[in-house]
Amino acid sequence: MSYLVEMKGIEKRFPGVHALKSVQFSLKPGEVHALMGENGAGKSTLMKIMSGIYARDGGEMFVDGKPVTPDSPRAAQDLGIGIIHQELSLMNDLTAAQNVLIGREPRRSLGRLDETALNKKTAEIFASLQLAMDPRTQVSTQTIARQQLIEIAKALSYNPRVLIMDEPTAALNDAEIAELFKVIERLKADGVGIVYISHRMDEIKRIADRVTILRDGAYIDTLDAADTPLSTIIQLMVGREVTQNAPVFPDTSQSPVALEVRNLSRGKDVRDVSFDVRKGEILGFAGLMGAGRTEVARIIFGADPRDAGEILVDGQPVNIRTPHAAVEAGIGYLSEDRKHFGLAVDMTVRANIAMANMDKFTNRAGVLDEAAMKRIAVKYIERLGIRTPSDMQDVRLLSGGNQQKVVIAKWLLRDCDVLIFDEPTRGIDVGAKSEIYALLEDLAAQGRAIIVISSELPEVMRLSHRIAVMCEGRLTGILPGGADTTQEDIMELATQRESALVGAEETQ
Amino acid sequence: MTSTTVDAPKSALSRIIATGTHQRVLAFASLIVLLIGFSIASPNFMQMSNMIAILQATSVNGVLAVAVTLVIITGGIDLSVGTMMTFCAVITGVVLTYAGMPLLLGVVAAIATGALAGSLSGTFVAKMKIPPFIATLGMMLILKGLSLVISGTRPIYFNDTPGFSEISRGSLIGNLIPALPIPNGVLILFMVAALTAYILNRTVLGRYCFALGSNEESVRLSGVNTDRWKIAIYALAGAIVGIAGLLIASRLNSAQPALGLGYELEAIAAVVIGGTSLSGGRGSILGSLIGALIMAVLTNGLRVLSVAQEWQTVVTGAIIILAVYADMMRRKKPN
Amino acid sequence: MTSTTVDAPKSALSRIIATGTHQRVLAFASLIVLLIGFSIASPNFMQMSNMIAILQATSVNGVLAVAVTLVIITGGIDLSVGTMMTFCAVITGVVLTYAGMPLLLGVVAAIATGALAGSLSGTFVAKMKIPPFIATLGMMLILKGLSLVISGTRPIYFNDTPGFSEISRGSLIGNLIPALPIPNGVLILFMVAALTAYILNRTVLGRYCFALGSNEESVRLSGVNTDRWKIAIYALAGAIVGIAGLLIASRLNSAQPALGLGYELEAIAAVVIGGTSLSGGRGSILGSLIGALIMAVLTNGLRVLSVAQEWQTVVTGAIIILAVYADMMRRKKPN
Amino acid sequence: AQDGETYIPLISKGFQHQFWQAVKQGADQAAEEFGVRITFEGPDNETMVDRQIDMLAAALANNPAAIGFAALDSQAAIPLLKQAADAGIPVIAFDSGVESDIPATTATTDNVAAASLAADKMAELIGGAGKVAVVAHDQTSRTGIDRRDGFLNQIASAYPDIEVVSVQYGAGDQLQSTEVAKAILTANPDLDGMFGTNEGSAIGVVNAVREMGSEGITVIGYDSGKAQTDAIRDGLMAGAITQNPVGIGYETVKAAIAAINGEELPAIIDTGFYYYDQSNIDDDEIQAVLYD
Ligand SMILES: Nc1ncnc2c1ncn2[C@@H]1O[C@H](COP(=O)(O)OP(=O)(O)OP(=O)(O)O)[C@@H](O)[C@H]1O
Ligand SMILES: Nc1ncnc2c1ncn2[C@@H]1O[C@H](COP(=O)(O)OP(=O)(O)OP(=O)(O)O)[C@@H](O)[C@H]1O
Ligand SMILES: [Mg+2]
Ligand SMILES: [Mg+2]
Repeated sequence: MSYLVEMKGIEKRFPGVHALKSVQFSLKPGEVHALMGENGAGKSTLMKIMSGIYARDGGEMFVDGKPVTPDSPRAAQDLGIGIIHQELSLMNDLTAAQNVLIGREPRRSLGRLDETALNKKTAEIFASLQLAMDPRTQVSTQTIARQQLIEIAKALSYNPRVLIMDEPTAALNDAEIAELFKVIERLKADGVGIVYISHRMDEIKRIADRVTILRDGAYIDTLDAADTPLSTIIQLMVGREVTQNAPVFPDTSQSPVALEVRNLSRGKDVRDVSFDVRKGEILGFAGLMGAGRTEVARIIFGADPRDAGEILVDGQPVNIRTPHAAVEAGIGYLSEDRKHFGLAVDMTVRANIAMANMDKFTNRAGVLDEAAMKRIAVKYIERLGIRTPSDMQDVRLLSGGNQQKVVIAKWLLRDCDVLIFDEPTRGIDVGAKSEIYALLEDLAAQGRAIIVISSELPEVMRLSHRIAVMCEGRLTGILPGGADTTQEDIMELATQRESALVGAEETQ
Repeated sequence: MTSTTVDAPKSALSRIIATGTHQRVLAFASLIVLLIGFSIASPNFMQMSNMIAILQATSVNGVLAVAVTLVIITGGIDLSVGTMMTFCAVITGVVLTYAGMPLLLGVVAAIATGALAGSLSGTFVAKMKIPPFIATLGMMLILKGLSLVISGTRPIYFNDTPGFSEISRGSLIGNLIPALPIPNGVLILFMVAALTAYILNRTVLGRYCFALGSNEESVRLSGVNTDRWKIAIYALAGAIVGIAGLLIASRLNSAQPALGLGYELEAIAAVVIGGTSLSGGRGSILGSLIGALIMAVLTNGLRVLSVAQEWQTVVTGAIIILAVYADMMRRKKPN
Repeated sequence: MTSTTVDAPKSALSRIIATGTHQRVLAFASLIVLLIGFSIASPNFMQMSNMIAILQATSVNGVLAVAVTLVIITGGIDLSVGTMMTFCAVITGVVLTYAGMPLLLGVVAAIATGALAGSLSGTFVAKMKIPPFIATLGMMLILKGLSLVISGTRPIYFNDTPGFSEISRGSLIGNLIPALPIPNGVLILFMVAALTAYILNRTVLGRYCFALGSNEESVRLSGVNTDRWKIAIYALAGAIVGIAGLLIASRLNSAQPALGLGYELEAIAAVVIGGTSLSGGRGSILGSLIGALIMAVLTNGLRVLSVAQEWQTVVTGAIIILAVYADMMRRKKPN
Repeated sequence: AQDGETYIPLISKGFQHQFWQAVKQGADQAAEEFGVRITFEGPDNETMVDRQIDMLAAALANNPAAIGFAALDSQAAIPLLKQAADAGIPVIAFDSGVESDIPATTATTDNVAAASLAADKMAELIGGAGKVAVVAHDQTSRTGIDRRDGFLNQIASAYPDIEVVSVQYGAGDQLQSTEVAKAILTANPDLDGMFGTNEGSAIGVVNAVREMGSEGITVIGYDSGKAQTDAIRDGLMAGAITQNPVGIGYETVKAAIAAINGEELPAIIDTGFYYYDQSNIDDDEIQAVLYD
């Protein structure tokens, strides 16, 4: 049969990295083809070649059987190839609609813009995505999850025949994911070919028709999704057996309280939130997108001001107004948005890992101990399996998942008494995920108090000793961890809307 | 950044000028505080003739600020506006005085020269990937030298083109309403500002100004020909600088070839005081206009108060910092 | 940007100066092309005495460029370096000539004044969140005015402090090696550059310069007291400006209170020609030094060739653009 | 102005330079003597023609009794001067004239004649033959042009054996003028003399000669100031032209008062210029016109 897109013998080298070694890939119309592989395996690179962003160093590409060499995103668009990038690349100062239709603004004579048509067209695209968003909202005011949805809308607006989705769900919650999958079904029915990249293994079973696996830049195999058990896929990705050791939940009810939060409030985002975490405990935070979990964490960390509330560390009230004060008080926070808040991407891996710990690496005169920094950086590169040619590589040049590992390394190194991880495993492959879980459990065992905010329910349930659930800025309940708590229990609390309780006005 | 709080119907004009930048209007506050302060301090300040003097003093810097706002919103900078203005004035002098062409051709020459020079800067930036600071610094020097070369280092007077000085000094409004002798130069400033604000907020060119300043790579990846648009934006800014050249030449009834250095800093200062960010993506023409007015009021007021010149400088510096600080605070509060 | 291609062992000095910026050394190319060009064009150019004249002409602008490099790497800008230099010189004049204190105190006064003024700018930027452009523009005006006020708009001469003019004009090297009468001012420039390069590449302060310029919010969220570090960086830059104040005062054997405006643009130009990005996060002291040298060679060479002044300006503008373009091309190729 | 007070603003071409400060000093002196209030203002540099006009406009807002004005461009300010004339405010031009009959008088130095005197002195000192260079302060300002051309024309017409090898500009900035002069010395190792057309230029030439260790260069300066008088005493500078800036300021204010009182004034008040060197620097007549 004829392929929509076919790639053969694709080669790509970066300085110090052989990113793709004679890789092949094919896409049929109306199929979802999952592209799998560990962090840094070369998935994004292959797709950037397909969509005209990188030039290939070798190999061939065919669209509808005709050889093509898309040399720009525009050329790829003309071939009907659209891409949703792993890293957000929106214009933050513009509105959602202005982003979605950039370059294709409805115009009137003399280059005048028809803003009404622009907003109307965007509203239609949003409606088809079941996305409740005013096309006139400014992008920078939106959380990354919602920004991701704007990116998706933008890619769809081109009506592509081939749509590449590079980790579209990394920032999304179950409800949005379900919505996205409906869209994917519709596109499939229209004959659109979809390349789907994700580290959420469960999704593969749900939507993929075929699976291609890459390892270390090399092509491993292409399989039928329906006939292949997940464990096989994982084994092919990682190159070995991954054993999931069953979690043990220690009893920490008698441990001293490490962090106590009382009546934290900030506008409508955070309303009267109180909870505590004990030493040695992992407290999970679940909730739908926009539930206010990130906001609670940022307030505790002093990154945002609060209207009211008290924070106690080791039973002592602390006055935290800046992240610096928080770190001094022994609190660390790993942000959900690595690109904007987690990394200085133009700096090296080594410098980023050391960033929160400079006093460890300086003498009294302020002179840096590069040798010690290198030692530590190399240690974490090994431990977390960060794929990089050296610790002096600029973080910007790492794959998305490997960048995330760098942020994790930074905070693991900081060794705070209270550590708040916001979406720590976003974009991280299965193998590395279990390594990170083990590290978190290790930290807890050493007596640290750990808060994990995650939109992946399985992750919250796998890790948490207790699970706090938020909805619309309120803490709606704290559930015990372990097998006794089901997804349904959590979802019930996560959707316990105030309006629903009161039974009054209908929300969107 | 808080967006829409008010959604009441707005007048067409205010919508044109202020789209997405309601808070910018608040920058008026510093201006009004200054006006009130000086009025109290000196009875001579708040006279019609002095108000008109302030507006006229704003006209050239205001037009330059409008031009440079466009470039700054794209995330660039333009250091050449001062000497480019002079260059346009000199070319007009050559066309009108040396070649004896009719007035209209002189006007066209100024604007065309600006557009051409601007598109050259734009080409350096867009095609040759030279940082805007360097590209426009180079242009600043090149145009400065060329002005001197072309004019023979002598001012070119417009005595043979009687209507020329009316461009800035005449008063159409004053002819209609004798009590309001606002010079044409001021009228032109406001017209240029309104038109540029319209272009910025209502046309594709304006949209790409903001888009380029916000995330150039993303605009490029969306298939927009960013180079071409950037050149167009620099050319438009240049054309506006050409108008400033006309204004200053008409006001001085001569093209002064040595003038211009230092004007770029003042224009950029007006833009930044007006709340436009030097990192691009955000800004408004109204803000730049207010910024230019703040500077003109400050300078004039301190002079009318007869403050010793060395102290004028000190006070100007301090008030600029304070005005921007007040603006910061005001914008922060609603968050 | 390609990093490591060479991994051969490097000398300690080159490692200190060039860490992470090997390509910067390539900017030497433009400089060398200029040197060769001028040598061919004029037999008088390549003489020891003229080379020393060029170095001496670089000294003040070079030190200012070093100072402003620090601030630019943090993503800021410092427009006040020129008038701050003058202000430091005036304070030294007050200490040495008016108060008759010993030489060493004058030196300390200049550096301390610079550090203080710098930390004030830093406070405006860090604590009051005023954009660096405005904060330092305000400081530029304030310091300019204060220099005039304090000096009574008169130069302050250092005739009563005989050793003072030796700071810049004397030649320690010349005393040792009579064939190489390099003035102390040049020596001081290189020492300041080497020390600052060390601080930038080997200490926490330097690390935070790059980090702040790269992504300030991520540094803040790493628990770093960014405000304090920013103030420290501006203060260090100010202290270096204080040294520039000493150099110029010593060279003119007087504190000239009216001097200073325009020096900021030249210093920033040197930095940008040297490859430091105005958007922060990247840059090197060596680059700025080369940038300052390129400008000095260019100016000197054209003067030695007796090119007419107006054409000197044109050619300077064109060559600055070309030099940076060549640099861009060279850096682009290996990708 | 307050009731009964006579207010006379002086708008000059500059403010920070020693020359203008000396003019201000003379004006202050007269103001005190005659019991009037003056202000003294000028733009940062002599290219800012429009800024000077804004200053004039602000001065007019204060209802002055008279105005002193040193025009950067002889035509640009005419509309405002007309406005002053219509309001019955007398205008006194100083330093250089205005192409108009509005000013009641002009208190000025003949810069062309002064510079040609400098040329004569230069020729005398280098023996009527050789190579000389000029470091001027400005290429476009009236004083810059007059002094440069006064010197060049005199050399060209009276001293055929003297060659002017270079004319360059240092903006009156001491440091920049130093670098300019050094470049000229480099290019012309056999130079005999240099003329610096104002204080900053002259000091620049002296600095250059000192830093290059050049010998046998005859330096002639213009204006005074401590560094220049020191250089003359030390023999680094052969001599200099000085105007009488204090006199210019004084005469401007004095003439303004006369004009207010409706007195007749001569068309030009020539405040004169002098050549001074080691031999006469301590004469009372010279000391009276020097400033430092
Ligand atoms: N521009 C670049 N310069 C240098 N190296 C690069 C560049 N882009 C990617 N790489 C390297 O190429 C390899 C493949 O990266 P790629 O982004 O394709 O991985 P990925 O499979 O998408 O991983 P992830 O799951 O983490 O997103 C990585 O080792 C990465 O560091
Ligand atoms: N769906 C939404 N509608 C409106 N505002 C939203 C929405 N999502 C996020 N926000 C904004 O973000 C604020 C809180 O989001 P926050 O990121 O703290 O929540 P979260 O629970 O961490 O969600 P996420 O899973 O997206 O990280 C909201 O109060 C609102 O300002
Ligand atoms: Mg990827
Ligand atoms: Mg969140």
